[in-house]
Amino acid sequence: MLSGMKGYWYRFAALLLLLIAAWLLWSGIYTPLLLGLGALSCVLCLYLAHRIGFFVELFSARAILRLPRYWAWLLLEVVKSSLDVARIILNRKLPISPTVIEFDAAPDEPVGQVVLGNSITLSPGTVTLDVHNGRLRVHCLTREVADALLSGEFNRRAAELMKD
Amino acid sequence: MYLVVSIAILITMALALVRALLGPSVYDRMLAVNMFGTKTVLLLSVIAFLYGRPDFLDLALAYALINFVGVLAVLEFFQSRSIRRAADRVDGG
Amino acid sequence: MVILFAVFLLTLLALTAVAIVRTENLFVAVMLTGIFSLLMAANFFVLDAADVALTEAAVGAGISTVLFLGALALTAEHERSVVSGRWLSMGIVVVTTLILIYATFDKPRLGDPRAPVHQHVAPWYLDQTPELIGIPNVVTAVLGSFRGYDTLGEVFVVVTACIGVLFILGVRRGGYSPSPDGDRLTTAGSGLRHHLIPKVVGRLLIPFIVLFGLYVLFHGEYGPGGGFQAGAIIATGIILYALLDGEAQALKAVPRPVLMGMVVGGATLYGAVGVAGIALGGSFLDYSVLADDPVKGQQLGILIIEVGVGLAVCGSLLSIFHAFAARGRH
Amino acid sequence: MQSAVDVLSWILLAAGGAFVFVGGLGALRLPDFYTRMHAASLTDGMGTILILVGIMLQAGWSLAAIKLIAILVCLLLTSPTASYALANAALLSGVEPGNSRAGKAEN
Amino acid sequence: MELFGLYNYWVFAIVLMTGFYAVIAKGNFIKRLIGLSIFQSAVFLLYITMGKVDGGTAPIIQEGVTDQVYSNPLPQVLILTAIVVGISTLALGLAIVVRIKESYGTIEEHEVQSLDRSS
Amino acid sequence: MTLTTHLPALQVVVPMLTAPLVVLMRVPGLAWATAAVASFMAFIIAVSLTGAVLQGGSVIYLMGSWPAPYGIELRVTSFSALLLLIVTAASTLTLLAGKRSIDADVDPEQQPLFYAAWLLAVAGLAGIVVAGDAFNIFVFMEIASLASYVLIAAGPDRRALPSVFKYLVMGTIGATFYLIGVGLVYMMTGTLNLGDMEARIQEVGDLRSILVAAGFITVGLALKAAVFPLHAWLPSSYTYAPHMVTAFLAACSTKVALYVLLRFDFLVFQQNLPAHAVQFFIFLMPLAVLGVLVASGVAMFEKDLKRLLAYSSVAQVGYILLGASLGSVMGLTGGIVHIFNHALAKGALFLAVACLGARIAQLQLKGIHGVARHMPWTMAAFVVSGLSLIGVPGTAGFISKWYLVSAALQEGTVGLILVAVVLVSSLMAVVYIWRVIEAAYFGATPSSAKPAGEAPPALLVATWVAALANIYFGVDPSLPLTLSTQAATTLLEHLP
Repeated sequence: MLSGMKGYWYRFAALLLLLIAAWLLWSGIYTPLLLGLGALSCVLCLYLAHRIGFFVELFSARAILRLPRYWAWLLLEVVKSSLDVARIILNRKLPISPTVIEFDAAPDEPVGQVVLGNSITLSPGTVTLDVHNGRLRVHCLTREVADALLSGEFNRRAAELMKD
Repeated sequence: MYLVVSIAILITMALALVRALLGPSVYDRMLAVNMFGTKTVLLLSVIAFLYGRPDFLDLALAYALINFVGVLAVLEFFQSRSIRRAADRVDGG
Repeated sequence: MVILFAVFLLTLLALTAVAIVRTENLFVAVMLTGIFSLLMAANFFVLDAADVALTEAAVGAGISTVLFLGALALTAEHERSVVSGRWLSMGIVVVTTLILIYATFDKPRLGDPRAPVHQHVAPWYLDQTPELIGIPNVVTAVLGSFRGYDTLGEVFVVVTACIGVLFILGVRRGGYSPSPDGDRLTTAGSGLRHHLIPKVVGRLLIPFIVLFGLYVLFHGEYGPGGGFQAGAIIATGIILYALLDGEAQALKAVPRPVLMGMVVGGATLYGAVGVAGIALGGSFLDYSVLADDPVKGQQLGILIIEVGVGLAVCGSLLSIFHAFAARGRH
Repeated sequence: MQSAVDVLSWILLAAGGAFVFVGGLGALRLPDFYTRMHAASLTDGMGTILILVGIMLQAGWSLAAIKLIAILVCLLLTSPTASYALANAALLSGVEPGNSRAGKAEN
Repeated sequence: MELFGLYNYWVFAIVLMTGFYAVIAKGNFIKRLIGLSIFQSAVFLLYITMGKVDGGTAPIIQEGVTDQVYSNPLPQVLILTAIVVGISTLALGLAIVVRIKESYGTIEEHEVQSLDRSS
Repeated sequence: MTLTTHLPALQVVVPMLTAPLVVLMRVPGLAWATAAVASFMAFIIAVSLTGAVLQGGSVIYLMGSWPAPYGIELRVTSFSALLLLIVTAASTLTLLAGKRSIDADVDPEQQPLFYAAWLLAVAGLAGIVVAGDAFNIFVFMEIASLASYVLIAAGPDRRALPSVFKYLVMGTIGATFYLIGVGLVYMMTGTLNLGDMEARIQEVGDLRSILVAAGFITVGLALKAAVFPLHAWLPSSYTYAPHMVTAFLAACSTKVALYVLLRFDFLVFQQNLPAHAVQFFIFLMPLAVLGVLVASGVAMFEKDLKRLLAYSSVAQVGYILLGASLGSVMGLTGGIVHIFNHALAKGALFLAVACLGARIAQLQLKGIHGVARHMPWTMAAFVVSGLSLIGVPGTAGFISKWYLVSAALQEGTVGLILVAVVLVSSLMAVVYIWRVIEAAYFGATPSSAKPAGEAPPALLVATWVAALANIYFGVDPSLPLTLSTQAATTLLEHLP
């Protein structure tokens, strides 16, 4: 993770690029007036982001490059567990065995923990209840899901995404 | 096809509403409201295409961005309430 | 098909309304109001009112929930079930409903193109807007120019509410004295700082919410949106920050004088455009004299007033939010 | 080619509709608050992805598709966060998830 | 089908009166304000309903499309203003309720009345 | 185009745009001065508009230069000129006189906000009066209402809060009813411009919607105007508001709602509804009579000075409606001129009450025993304006009652009953005013509650200006009478 002033400007530029891209793609009208207003808006947002301390903690830009692979894997997980959960719901007997588990998050940085927590929630069958001091509390719909989660695949992938 | 999807979404909205009305706990209702919110985003996107006016996706985007704030406000509400109650308990005892 | 959508959504709407009134838990009522507003917006959208749906979205989903919760935190969550004169009220309500339904039977049916509403003034707007104002969104044209005076009034309604809330909640005198246990409750005002997930995700979203608000502001002439929606969306973005890092932090980022400046500046900007119309030889709020080409002048005028509306609304809503939040810190 | 995309998008849309519906059903059938959250995440995750991607295929390469991507990204960011907020609100007010001791000992 | 065309108005009437009932029958001040906002929302529905035209689309003129029917923009403009008025009234009302709670310790009308009578 | 052509717009814009600037002012005195100047400018504009109307008939102004049914039109008629005079004069007089009184009631830090709300109330009321568009009336009605809630909530007593909440709820219901009614009319005519509506509503075949619309608009505005039995919000709001706010609002706020009501009932709905006469005779007239009698009756037994006068206000609204319900030029003139005269009388009375309030904390009847000995000028002004309220010859109140009675006498048997009602209620007014005078002049001063002398000079001068105006317009009523007669004639123009 980059730190200090250099990292700050790095993130600053990244956000500016993102904002400009967002404006251009949303707007779709490229007259000088609107482009000017767009530039103004981006600068305003950037200034506001600066004021709210946006640039204090963001992960390194290299993680962004690894994101697509992570997402592809996550998508697969989501599809698999969605089918499982759908089957459970449609099962007349509702074969659930709710379980709460706690484990330590492998990623050290807050952002990594957030990615982990949200990925867990996103895949049906598991919901992150609490993230505190690097420990996650997760509610699982069935014991099998809980066991699968405890085997640590999620944790490993998230840590891999975040590592420098 | 859009029609089928939108009907599925509408029915899910109705189911969520039933959950919101039945409760039983406050949290169930909140969950239903949240579900309702994401379903509205989907419905708006689908209807925008159904009507052939995809430029109205702005609306769905607005909802996707804003709905979230309401839920966080609820969390904040519960957090400050539990702190307040703890304080009251100290006062009382 | 559209009708079936509408019928379905409307049935849900009526059910929700009844449920809101029946529940005795005010918190639940507020949650259901959220659903009510979502249904309302979906309905507006189905009925071709994209601008109104966006407004309902900006107001109903964010601002009004936040305001209600703020007020609930300061008052009570349950109502005590003493209903006075239930049967009398019921009687009045039923009779009025019947009168209203009686009156509907000769109303033009939904979507009837021959209805008188669609005959007189409205077609003129649709015909003349491209020619006189030259922007695609007729709603914005009517709002900003043809009925710009109403919109001026609307801005001042918001400003009045802002002044009122500041006045009413700013008063320190009265029977109530804030309890001295301030430091024990400091965490109450500090927002969701300890919740990692909302904090990180929320902070990531804030610049984009604000950018989206500005986008809505400047594209009001081309698509659904405009000053009011933009003001509400931007205010929501900053309220999000206040929820995350605490209200005091939000006030540090956007200090109170800035908010007041937005309210006053926005309202004055709108008024100044109107007065400029007089100064340049037109009448009040006549934008066509603002530029050499009347159509250009209209567009310029609408853009400026939309900015004024956005500023005033954003400032007012945030001031109102802070007034409630500050009250909670005592 | 066009028809292949069409078919694919219809399949995605239909699947999305089905998931959304099943999730709604789950929210109604499952016994308590925490389990219902799983049903909600079914509609919020899978249902949203399928439907929005389905529409995206219909929209083709246009600004609308980009807006759909923005909506999708935004929903995928916010909906787990919202679930977290709800779960945590419930935890804060002392609603304990049932069966909690089963997994606590492990790890 | 013909009667479905009036359904909007009936729902308007029902929602309107549901809100009205909350306003006149409930003693809780916040509940009254919630009722009031439902009451106002019903009116929005009335206006938007009358603006709809069959086969029409939102009144944002599409370039290059000639024979498009557009719905009526005027009611939408009015309701935009009315929504703003509604939220303003709501904010002011809530502020007053907060002050009532602070000076009386309750937000139930009958309790406020009995406190006033005893003082 | 000179500035004079823009007067109708400036009438609203001057106070409205001054309000945000007032918010920024840190020094309360400066905020007050700015508000007073803006209010005075509004008064000057109102006077010049009145002059223009008297000379050349109605003044029409097109906002944004858009032609009438498409854009928003402002229309100043003789009726609106009368109302504009009342609103701006009441505001200016109370503001000029009331600095010390407001200082006592409102925290100095909050005063800029208070004065801003005051100006917004003036702008809102003036906006309603000059508006020529049904929806525009709604918008400005909301500005005026929200601002007056704020002003009333400034009252020092905590009971102001529940009262203002009640006012807020009822006021919003009233405004929403009005909005529903306007929606229904719009639905049937396709226009929002009042003049246009008037013309097009005659072509509407089916009356059902129009009838319901008329009902909603009437009920909604009646709520705002505190017409009996929808007056429940008025007494406590007026009682617990700061004295100056009471004086200002009592002089004009309900009257503006009545003005809109009369405009709708006579101009928009009259030809369309064959039942129009029925609506007045069967519905409005009994309500007016009941209102006059019941409210005066309650006032007779009221112990709180401000509440007593507030109930009297409800009764006076009844008089105005009584005049209108007669449906003749003379009756309507009486009603309209009573709007003016009652504003004079009630304004002066509440100013006198404010004088008392400056020296006495509890404005109960038993609290003012013997006060006339210490505050002779104040009580003398109270007596003069009280006489005008009763309708003693030589005062303004007499003129309107004279018109009402003469109009009633034209109506045969019903008219005789009405005359009796007017006489009885005037006697009741004598009773309740006398109770105050008796307490103030003949009560023994309790040694503990001795007022510290006469009221502040500015307040006293303003009170006397208002009281003398009652005499002046009683002796030379030509200005209000001319305006009212013109207004009544226009309103009744189309009546078959």
